[in-house]
Amino acid sequence: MAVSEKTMRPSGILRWLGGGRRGLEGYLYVIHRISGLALLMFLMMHVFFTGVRLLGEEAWSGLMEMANNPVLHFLEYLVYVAFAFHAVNGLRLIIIELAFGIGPPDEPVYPYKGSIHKQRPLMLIAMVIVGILIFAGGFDLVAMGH
Amino acid sequence: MTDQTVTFRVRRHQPGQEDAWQEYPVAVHPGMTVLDGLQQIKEQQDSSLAWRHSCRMGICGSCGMVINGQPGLACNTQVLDISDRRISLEPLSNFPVARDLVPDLEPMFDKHRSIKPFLIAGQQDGDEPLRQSPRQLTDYLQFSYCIKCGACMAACPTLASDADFLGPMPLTAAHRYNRDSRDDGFDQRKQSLGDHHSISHCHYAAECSKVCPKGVDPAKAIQYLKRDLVLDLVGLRRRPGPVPQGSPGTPRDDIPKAPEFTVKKP
Amino acid sequence: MRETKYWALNLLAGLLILVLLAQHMAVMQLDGWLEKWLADWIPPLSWPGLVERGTNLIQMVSYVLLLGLGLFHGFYGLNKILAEFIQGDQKRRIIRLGCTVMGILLFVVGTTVTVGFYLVNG
Amino acid sequence: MAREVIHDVLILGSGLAGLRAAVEIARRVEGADIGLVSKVQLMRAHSVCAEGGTGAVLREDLGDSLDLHAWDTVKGSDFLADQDVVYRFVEQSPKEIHQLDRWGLPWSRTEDGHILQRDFGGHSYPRATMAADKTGFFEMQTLYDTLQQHGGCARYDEVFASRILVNDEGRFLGLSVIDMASGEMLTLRGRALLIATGGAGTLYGFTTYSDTVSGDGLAMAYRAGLALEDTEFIQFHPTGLIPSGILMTEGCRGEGGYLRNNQGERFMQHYAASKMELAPRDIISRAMMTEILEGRGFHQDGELDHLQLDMTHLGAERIHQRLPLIREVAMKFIGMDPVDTPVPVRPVAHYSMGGIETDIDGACTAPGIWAAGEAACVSLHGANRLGTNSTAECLVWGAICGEKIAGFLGEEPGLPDLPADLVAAEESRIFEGLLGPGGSASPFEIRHQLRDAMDQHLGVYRDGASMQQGLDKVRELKAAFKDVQVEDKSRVYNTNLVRALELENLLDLAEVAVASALAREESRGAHARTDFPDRDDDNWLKHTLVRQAGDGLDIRYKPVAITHWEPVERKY
Repeated sequence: MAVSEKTMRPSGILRWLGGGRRGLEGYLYVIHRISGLALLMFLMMHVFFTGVRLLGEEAWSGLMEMANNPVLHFLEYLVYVAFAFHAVNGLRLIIIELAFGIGPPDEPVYPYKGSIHKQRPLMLIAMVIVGILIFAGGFDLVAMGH
Repeated sequence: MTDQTVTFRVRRHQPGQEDAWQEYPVAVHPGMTVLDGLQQIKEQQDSSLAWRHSCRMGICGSCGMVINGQPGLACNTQVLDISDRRISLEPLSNFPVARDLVPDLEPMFDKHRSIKPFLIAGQQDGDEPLRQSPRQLTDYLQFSYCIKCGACMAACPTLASDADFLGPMPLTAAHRYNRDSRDDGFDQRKQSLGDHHSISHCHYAAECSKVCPKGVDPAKAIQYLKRDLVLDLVGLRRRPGPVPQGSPGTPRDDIPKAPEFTVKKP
Repeated sequence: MRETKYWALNLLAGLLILVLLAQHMAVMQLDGWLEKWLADWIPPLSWPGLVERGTNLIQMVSYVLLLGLGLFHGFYGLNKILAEFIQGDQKRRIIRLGCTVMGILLFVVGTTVTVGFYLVNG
Repeated sequence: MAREVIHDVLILGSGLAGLRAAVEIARRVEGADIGLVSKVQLMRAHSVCAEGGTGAVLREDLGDSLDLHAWDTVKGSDFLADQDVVYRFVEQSPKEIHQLDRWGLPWSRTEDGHILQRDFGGHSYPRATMAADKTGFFEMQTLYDTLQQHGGCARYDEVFASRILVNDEGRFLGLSVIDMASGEMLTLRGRALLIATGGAGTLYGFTTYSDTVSGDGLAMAYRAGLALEDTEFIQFHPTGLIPSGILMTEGCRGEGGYLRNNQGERFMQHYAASKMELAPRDIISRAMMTEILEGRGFHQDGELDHLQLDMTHLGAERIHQRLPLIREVAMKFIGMDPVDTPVPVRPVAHYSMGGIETDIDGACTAPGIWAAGEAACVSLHGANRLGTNSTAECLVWGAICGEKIAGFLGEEPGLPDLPADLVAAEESRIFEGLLGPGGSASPFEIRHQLRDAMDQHLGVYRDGASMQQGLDKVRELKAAFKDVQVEDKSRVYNTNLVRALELENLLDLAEVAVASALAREESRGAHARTDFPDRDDDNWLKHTLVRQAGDGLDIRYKPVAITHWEPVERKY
């Protein structure tokens, strides 16, 4: 029956962060989206900035000169981090979304352990790989000065 | 048994007023559920507090609410399992609220209806018994445990940002019927399932499976649903295994006969 | 059903991007390591490095492919996320159109640059 | 003035019987305009709590037969069942099972794909047709889902009916209802009404029933002039979980579980040696109470004395597969895993054999009104119901009533006039009477006292003196209710008001039940009097009928239909 007056709880993007969502997979969902958006932003800029190479060597070198500072290197590194996460987590998601690694349908036995538990090794492996990649990139940035 | 006092912090919503938190001290003993606590508040402290409840045993799905930040059922959550000092109670998120802890679940029921949650088959009125193997049963049984409490819908991050998203509960119901060996409705359902506010918005946050009180595992159902849709797209979807061919059973010799009729028919 | 198709394509695009972009990212970001290991390493952002990659046909095609897939994958995702927040079919159609136009525009720009560079320096 | 909405037929109650009838009408009458009125949301009715199975003869090839099912039912009823009704039932029930199969019910299966059945109390063949231990839940889900494919069903979820409106000839006119979401009063008009509101189990403190089962349909029918039949027969299920009373299905014993006393003994050998734990419920409940009263129960401070339901020898796999809900409930509520610990149980109020008097088709004596399920007394269960026969009854008479109502709609086009004062009186009763100022009695307090009185005076064993005390207490509470105070005056979702209205219904039903029990001076089935310990077929082989007469009760009797078997001694 119709409710005469209704209010919604706080909703929208803030609810990505809280409101009962405390699971690791829940946060990965959020980070995946945010890193995806960040990568798209970068891609758009990237297309325009790298377009400078059509103008010849001097223009390009000038641009590189300008870009050669620690702040931009660090931002570039963040892009790399976003990519490392989005790529590996995305691979994990593709595997899961095609229903691999989450176990077959079965009769649940209380206390219930379901697909979350089944896919957790996959998730952990993925996160370890992300960690290694981020570290390798970070080491590259700091220790080797690129 | 010693009682201890736990503070129930309840988010009150009265029509036309701002939401407000209200606190009630409740004497709690071991074995007491959140539902028992609410009942005690209503009888002894504040009879205006409203929430839904019915079966007390976690099968009717009435008393879904957000308990200490997690959607769940009040009747099968023991107070002392989650806190010995204070617990907070809010109405299910991602739903409009009618009053206090009473959410308006109509949007969920409407979405559920929209995915055709019934057997679509040409054999509804036949006479001879149907067959289904235990294997075929297992294929969908888990997904039919849903009690429509709305916990998964309240936990879903996609529903939080998209009120039109079908959500875990209806999608699971769709998969349950899709995978039933007696059903032939995949082609009818796939239109709405492949639709814009549907499966493609789910990225396995798995919050729904985490909060489901009945072990339904909606996230699993949705991923299998996605697989079926993809396989269907490339023409590789298969129907659940063949119907078992029965052997005539062996009659039992330990069954008595009914006694002769003792009333003479006129 | 069209939605299912787009979504499946999106997964496929993701997979392909993973392969193509992994190579690109490795070259660009892990250059310190690569420099150590490879004797005739040319810094990726130097003009010679740019020319070497930009005039390689396979590399050029892979860039164009990566650009197309990346834009599709990215704008598909953006469209999905925006359509969650914005209510109303009319507005959602506009967003969809906007994403499509942006994607195509960027693809044209990027392809022009890549192919142009290949032709000019090749 | 209350807004008026007109439908063809109103179905009051959304449990198994109500949903089954709704589906039946929807598929028989193209474009039927059904108003489905329920004080809970659909799918929340107490039928979802039915666990063990649904009785039906499916395997005549293996030795079961309709005659045997009928005999088991008649003998189980202590010969108070109408035997023509029993035959109607056993013939129809298998069809309902197969119909539900075709609507998608996930019946448990044998390896070769047949529907799985298990043993149940009082049955000579394992004919409890099962969907694990959630049979009622799955039946509800299947009917609810099936209803979704039929249009034309207007849902009145969370709409509390407060009065059945009838004219002076007793013809049905409509329902006065309160929409809980808005607090608005509506008048629902219809040519036909099906009452399917279930039993009155929350009369008791220790009960398996959902909190919402308060016999509203029974009480309204009673106040509308219909007769309540056999209400003294209240079934106590042997195994209610301590301390809440949550049902541990008879299927636990059907799968092979034992009942033990504090000596560790399977005491049923002294009471029903051939059937042991699978004797009918009345016999086991009496045996358990005897054990407890004679000091062989388990005692724990602050808890009811109890016995043990022991499933530890069944093995984890059998319990996981066939009793998953039982295990889940035991673990969630008392932290015990029945796989390795016996669970504490005790007889618990579970079912009302009685109900609104109907004929074999479910039609009430008032034109235009039908009743089905636990709310009705079609006289299938007599003095004691066999497990599995209740869900089957809901399905069978849900379908029969649906069919009859569909026919009735075709031949009875007129909608009689509704006298305006009827609705006005109901409005003033609720909005000025209950929601108005004044009053001092707490409905919660009255309810507690009522439930205590019923636990104490109308339990497994009864006697005249105690029941007289009970009757006095109920009447005292009825008087106190006249001064009841509903503190919450809000219109929106006023659960307080609903609880008060439910209490009013319970008080009426308590009076009827206790008075009927006091009048029946014999022991039969679930009605076990210590002062009249024997069955008395000469004087009491008859149904009790109670009508409202002013402020008092009018108790009459009607004969039992004995069409196949004369009563004999009942022994297991």
